[in-house]
Amino acid sequence: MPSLFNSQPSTALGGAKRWLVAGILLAVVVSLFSAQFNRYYLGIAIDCGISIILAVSLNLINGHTGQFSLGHAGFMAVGGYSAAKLSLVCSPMVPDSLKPLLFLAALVLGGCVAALIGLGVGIPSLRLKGDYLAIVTLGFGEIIRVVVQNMDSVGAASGLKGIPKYTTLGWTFALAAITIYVVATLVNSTYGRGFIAVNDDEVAASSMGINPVRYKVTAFVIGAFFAGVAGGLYAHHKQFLSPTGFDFLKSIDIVVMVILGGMGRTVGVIIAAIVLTLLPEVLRQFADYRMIIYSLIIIGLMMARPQGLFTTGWKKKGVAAV
Amino acid sequence: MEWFFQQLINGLALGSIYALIALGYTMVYGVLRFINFAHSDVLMLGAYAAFFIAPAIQPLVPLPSLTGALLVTLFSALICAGIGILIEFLAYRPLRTRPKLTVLITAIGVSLFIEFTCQHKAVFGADTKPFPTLLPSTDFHLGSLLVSSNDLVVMFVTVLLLVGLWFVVQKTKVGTAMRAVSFNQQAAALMGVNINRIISFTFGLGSALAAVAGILYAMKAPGIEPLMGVQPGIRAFIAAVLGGIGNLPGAALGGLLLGLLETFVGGISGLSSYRDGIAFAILILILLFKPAGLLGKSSVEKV
Amino acid sequence: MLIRWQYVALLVGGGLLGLTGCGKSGGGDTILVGEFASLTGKEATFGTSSHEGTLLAIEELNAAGGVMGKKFELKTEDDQSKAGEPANVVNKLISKDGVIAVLGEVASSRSLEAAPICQQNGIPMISPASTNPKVTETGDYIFRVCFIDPFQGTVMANFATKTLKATKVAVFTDVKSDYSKGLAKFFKEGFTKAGGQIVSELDFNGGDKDFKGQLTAIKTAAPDAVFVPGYYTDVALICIQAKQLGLNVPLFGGDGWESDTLVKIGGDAVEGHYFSTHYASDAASPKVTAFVEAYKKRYNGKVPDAMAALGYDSAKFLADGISRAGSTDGAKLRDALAATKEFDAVTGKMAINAQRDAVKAAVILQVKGGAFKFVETVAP
Amino acid sequence: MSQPLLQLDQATIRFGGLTAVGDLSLDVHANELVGLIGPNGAGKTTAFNLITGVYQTTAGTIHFGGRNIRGMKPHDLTKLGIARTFQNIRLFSSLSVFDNVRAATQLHRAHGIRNALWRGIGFHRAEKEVETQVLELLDIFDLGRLRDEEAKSLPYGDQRRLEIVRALATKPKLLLLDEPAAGMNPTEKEALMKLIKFIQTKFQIAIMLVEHDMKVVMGICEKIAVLEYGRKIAEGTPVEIQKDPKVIAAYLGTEGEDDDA
Repeated sequence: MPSLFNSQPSTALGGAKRWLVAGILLAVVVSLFSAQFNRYYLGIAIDCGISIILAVSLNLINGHTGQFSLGHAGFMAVGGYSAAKLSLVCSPMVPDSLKPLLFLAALVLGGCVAALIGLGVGIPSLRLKGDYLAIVTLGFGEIIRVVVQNMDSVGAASGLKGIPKYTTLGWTFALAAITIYVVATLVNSTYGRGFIAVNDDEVAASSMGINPVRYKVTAFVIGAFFAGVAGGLYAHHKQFLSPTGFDFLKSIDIVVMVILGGMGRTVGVIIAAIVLTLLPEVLRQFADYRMIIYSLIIIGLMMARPQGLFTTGWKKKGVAAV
Repeated sequence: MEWFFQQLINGLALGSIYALIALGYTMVYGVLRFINFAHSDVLMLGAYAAFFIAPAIQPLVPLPSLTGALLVTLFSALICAGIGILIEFLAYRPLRTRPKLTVLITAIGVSLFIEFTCQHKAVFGADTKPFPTLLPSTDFHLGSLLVSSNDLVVMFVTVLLLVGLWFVVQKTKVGTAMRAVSFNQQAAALMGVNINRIISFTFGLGSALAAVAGILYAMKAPGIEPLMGVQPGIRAFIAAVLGGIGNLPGAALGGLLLGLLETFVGGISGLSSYRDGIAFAILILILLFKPAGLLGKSSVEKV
Repeated sequence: MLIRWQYVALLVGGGLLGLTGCGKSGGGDTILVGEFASLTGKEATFGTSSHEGTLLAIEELNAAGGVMGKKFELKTEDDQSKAGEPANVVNKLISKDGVIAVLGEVASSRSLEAAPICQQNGIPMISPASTNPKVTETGDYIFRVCFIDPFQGTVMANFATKTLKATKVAVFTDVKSDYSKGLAKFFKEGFTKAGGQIVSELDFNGGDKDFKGQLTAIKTAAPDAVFVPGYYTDVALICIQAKQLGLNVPLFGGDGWESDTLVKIGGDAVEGHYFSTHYASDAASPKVTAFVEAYKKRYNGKVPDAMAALGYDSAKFLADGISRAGSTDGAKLRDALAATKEFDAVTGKMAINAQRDAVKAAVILQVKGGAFKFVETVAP
Repeated sequence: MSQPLLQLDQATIRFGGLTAVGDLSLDVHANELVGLIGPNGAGKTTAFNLITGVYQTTAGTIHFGGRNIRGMKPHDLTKLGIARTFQNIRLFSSLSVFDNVRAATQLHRAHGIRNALWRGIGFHRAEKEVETQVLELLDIFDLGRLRDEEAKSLPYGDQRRLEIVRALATKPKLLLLDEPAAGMNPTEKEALMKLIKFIQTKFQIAIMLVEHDMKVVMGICEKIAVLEYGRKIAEGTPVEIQKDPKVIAAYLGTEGEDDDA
C-alpha cells in the first residue's frame, strides 16, 4: 500500500507528496466555507490543528529520537512572540492584498527564531540524558517565560495585545499537513531511520556511522521550528499573548499528547492531539467537575492503553484516519 | 556584611524546606526510577490534614505548644503515609512493568486529579485558608541579625530527618531491602525481598516526609490553598536533580543551594524579577559540567 | 478496565456530534448573560469571589422581577486561570449559547484575550476588576466597573507623600501580574513627580511563599514606607515576613489587598498597614451594608472581598444598562452603557468616561484591630 | 610488506589507577584475519573500544589507513572504514531487520534532510538502490525472509548474524567482531567459522576477532595476539601461540569461560 506511514520504501513513495497536496487543498477548500461555521467550533477546530502541529513536532524529539523534552511551550512562546511582533510592526505598512504574505513571513520568522533557540537547547542534549535533559529543557522553557515576562517591548506581564487575526482554518490545517509530511517523510527515509536508531541504541548507532549529536540537534531544531510556527498561528488566532500561557504545564499537555498517542506513532499522536483538545470542551457540560473527570480519563487511558491509544494495527493502515 | 548573614539565614531556611521535599522525590526515584509528580500534592494534603486536625485536638492539647505541634504533625504524617501508599497501590502498582513514561504521565494525572478535586468547593475550595499557629514563635536577635524560631525549627527538622532517613536506608533491614530493590528489582525478589511491601513502605515514608514538609512550609507561609505544593514541588524537583537524583545527601545539598540562590538573587534589585530564570540558568550550567548532578555518579555505559 | 480504540473513536465521534448539534438557546422570556471566570487553577480564589458576587446580583435582580419583565439567566464558564481558554470560552458563550453580554474577568490578561472576540461579535463586555488601561482600548463594546491603574497609582503616590509624609519609598512588585506592574509604574511616576525618592525596587512572583530575600534587601535600603501592589494572598505573607525581619515601616498597597483573608492569615503582622480600595465597610452607605449582609447570608457567613463587590457591581451595571436601553441589542446596550452618567454601585458612585472606564472615588483604609478602618476618600 | 591497515603503537588507556590496556602494539593488514584472545578482563573489548573511538587512548597512537585516529568519534571512524559488532548484541530493537541494515547504509549516501523531504526522482532512485543493496546483503546471510520482523524478536543466532550484516552495510575495510561465538552450540560455531571466512573472501576486508573459544580462533585466524592484564604477552600464528609457554601459563584454568567482565 503506497502510503506516508508505511515503513517500506519499496512502493511508490510519490504518494507521500500527493497526500501533502491533497491535505493542503482540502484545508484551503474547507477554509473557504469557514465563514458559515459557528465561531466557537471554528476556534476549537483551529486549536486542534495547532495541537497537531505541536504534538507531531514534539514527537520527532520525544518519540522518534527519544530525547525527553519538556520545553516545547518555550519554543512555542518564542515563535508566537516573534511572529506577533513582526506582524504588529509591519501590518500598518502592508496593503491588505499582501497581508497573507506578511503572515507567512511572520510564521517563518517565528519558526526560525524558535529553531535557533532549539539549536541552543539541543546542545545540552549532547551531554545529558533522561530526567536531566527533561529538567534542562523545562528550565529553558521557564527561562524564556521569565525573559518574556520582563520584556516591555512585547508587553511584559500584561501581554501583547491587538495582534491581527490572520489565522484561519486553511492556514492551520495546511501547516499541520506540512508538519505531518515533514516529520513522517523525514523519519520514513534511509536518512530518517537514523533518528530511531539513535533512540534505540546510541552507541550502536554511532558505530554504524550515524552521528548521534547531529541527529539529536536536528530533531530539536526541526521540532522547535514547527513549535514556533504553531506559536505564530496561536498568536494570530487568539490575538493576544501572555507569558503565563507558556508555562511548563503547557509543555506537559503536549507531552501527554505524544505519550498517549504512542511515542513515535504519527497517526496516534495526531488523534491524541485532537482528542485531548476536544476533551475539555466536551466536558464543559460537567461544569466544575470537568477537570476532575479530565484527569481521571488521563489516568484511565494510561492504565488501559499504556502503549498509546492507537497503536495496534494502526501504524500501517493509518492513512485513512488522517 | 550583616545583610549577607541575614540572607544566608533566609536562604538556609528556605533551602531546608526544599531539601525536605526533595528527599521525598529522590527516595521514590531511587526505588522506582520515576518522578512522582503527585509528591507536591501530598505535601499540600499534609498541610490541610494539619489544618483540620489542629482544631480537633485543641480541647485535649493546648495549641500552640510543642506537644501539640508534634501530635498534629504525627497524625498528618500518618494520614499522608496512608494516602501515599494508596496512590501507589491504585495508580502506580498496576503499571509496575510498563514503561517509565507511562507511569510518569499517570503521576501527572494523579497530581491533576488531587489538585482539581481539592479545588472543588465541595472539598477544600480554591480560597486561601489561614493556617493555625502550631508552635509558639519568637524572634532571636543576634546582634542586628534576626532569626525566627520557625526558621530554626525548619533547619533542625531537616537535619534530623535527613540523618534519620540516612540511618533507615543504610543501617536497617528494611533500608537494605530498599537499596536492593533500587539496585535490581528482580534480583531482590529472588533473594526473598517482598517488593510490594518495600515499595509501599518507600511511598509511605516519602509521603510522611512530604506531610512534614507541608506543615513546615505552612508554618512559614501560613496561608494554605490546594495549589500551594506546585511551586515548591518544582523547586524541590530541580533540587533533587541538581544534587543527583536518587542520592539523599544530594537532594539536601541541592535544596540548600537552590534556597540560597533564590534568596540572594531575590535580594538584588533588577535581578529579582529574573529570579526563577536565574535559578534555572545556574542549574543548567551545573548540569553541563556535572551531567549527573552534584553528587550523582555518572554511569558510564558499558560497551 | 479495558478501553479499546474503537471505544475511544466512538467517544471522539460522539463528542464531534455533540459539538455540531447545538443551536442558540436563550432568548424568549429570559435574558441570557455570559460570565467567564477563573473558577479553578492558580487564580481561582479571585475568580470564585467575583463569580459569587455576580451570582448574588443576578439572583437579587431576578427576585426583584428582572428587567423589562424578563428574568436573567447566568451562564458561567470556567477558564482555569489559563491563557488560551478565555478565547474559547467567550466564543462558546457568544456563538453557541447566544448570550447578550459577557461579564468577566478579574485578571486583565484574560480580559484582554476575550475583549477582541466580544468586540468583533458586537457583544458588550463588562470587566469587574481588570484595572489595566489597555483592556477597554480594544474597542467600544468593552467596559469596566473598576478604576484603572493610573488613577489608583496616583492616589497612592499622593497618599504616601501627603498622609504618610514619606520621602523614601521601596516598591515591591509582583512581576507575574500586570495589575501589580501597572500600579507600581503609575505609583512611581506620581511619587517621584511629587518629589519622593524610590530607594529600592524589587520583584516577586505571585504565588511565592518566601519573600525574605527581597525584604532583607528592602530593609537595608531603609525606606520610610513600602508600596506593595499585590493580591492579599501574597501580601499577608509579605507582611508576616517583613515583621519577622524587623522591617517596621508602614506597608501600603491597592485594592488587591481587600479581603478578610488578609487579616486572617496576616494576623497582627498586617496591623497598621494601608491600602486603597473602592468602599469602606465601616463608613458605609446602607447599600454597602445591605450587600455585605446579603452576601454573608448567601455564602455561609463569608465576608465579601473587593472582587466579590466588583463582580456584583458588574452584573447590576449591566442590568441598569439594559433597562435604560430598553433592549438587549448589542449596539443599543453599548450606547446605553457608554452614556452612564451616574450609577450607584456598591463600590461607590461611578460614571463611564470616554474610554469606557469607570470614574469613581477611591477610599483609603487602614488595618486596625483586625478590621479595615476608613482613613480618607480621594475623589477622581 | 605494505603499509598496515590498522596500526596500534603502544596504545594505552588507564581508568583511574587501572591500566586496562598498556603499550599495545599490533598491526592488521588489509584482508587479514586476526584473533585477539586473553583471559577474562585482559582488556580485549577495551582494545576494540580504543580502535572504534568509544574510548580515547591515554598514551600511544592508533593509525588507521595511515591516519592518526586520535580524537575521532565512532561515527567518524565508521566513515573511514571500521565497523564492529558488540559483545552484548546491540541491535536497533524497535526497527525491523530491514531497517536495521538500512540505517547503517546511510553514511555512503548523498543523504540529507533536503532529499528526504523533497522526495524527487533522485531520492526514489537512491532509496531503491539502498533497498536492493540491503536485500542483497540480507539474502547472502539468509535473513531476507525475515526482513519485516522486529529485530528484537529474532532468535539469538539470527540476531548475531544480523549484527554482522548491519556492520557490513557500512562497507568497512576492517570488521571487528566481539565474541561472535558466545552462546552458540558446536554446530552453530562451525557455521560461524565458515561465515567469517566467507566474509573475508567475499568482501575482501580485514577482520579482527575477540573470542574465547579456542577452536574458533585457532581454526580461522591467520595471526593471533594474546593479552593478559592489558598487555600483549604473545603474537604469532596459531601454531606458535599454542606452543608459547607464557600463553599456556596465562590460560591455566581459565579457558572456556564465556564471560569477559
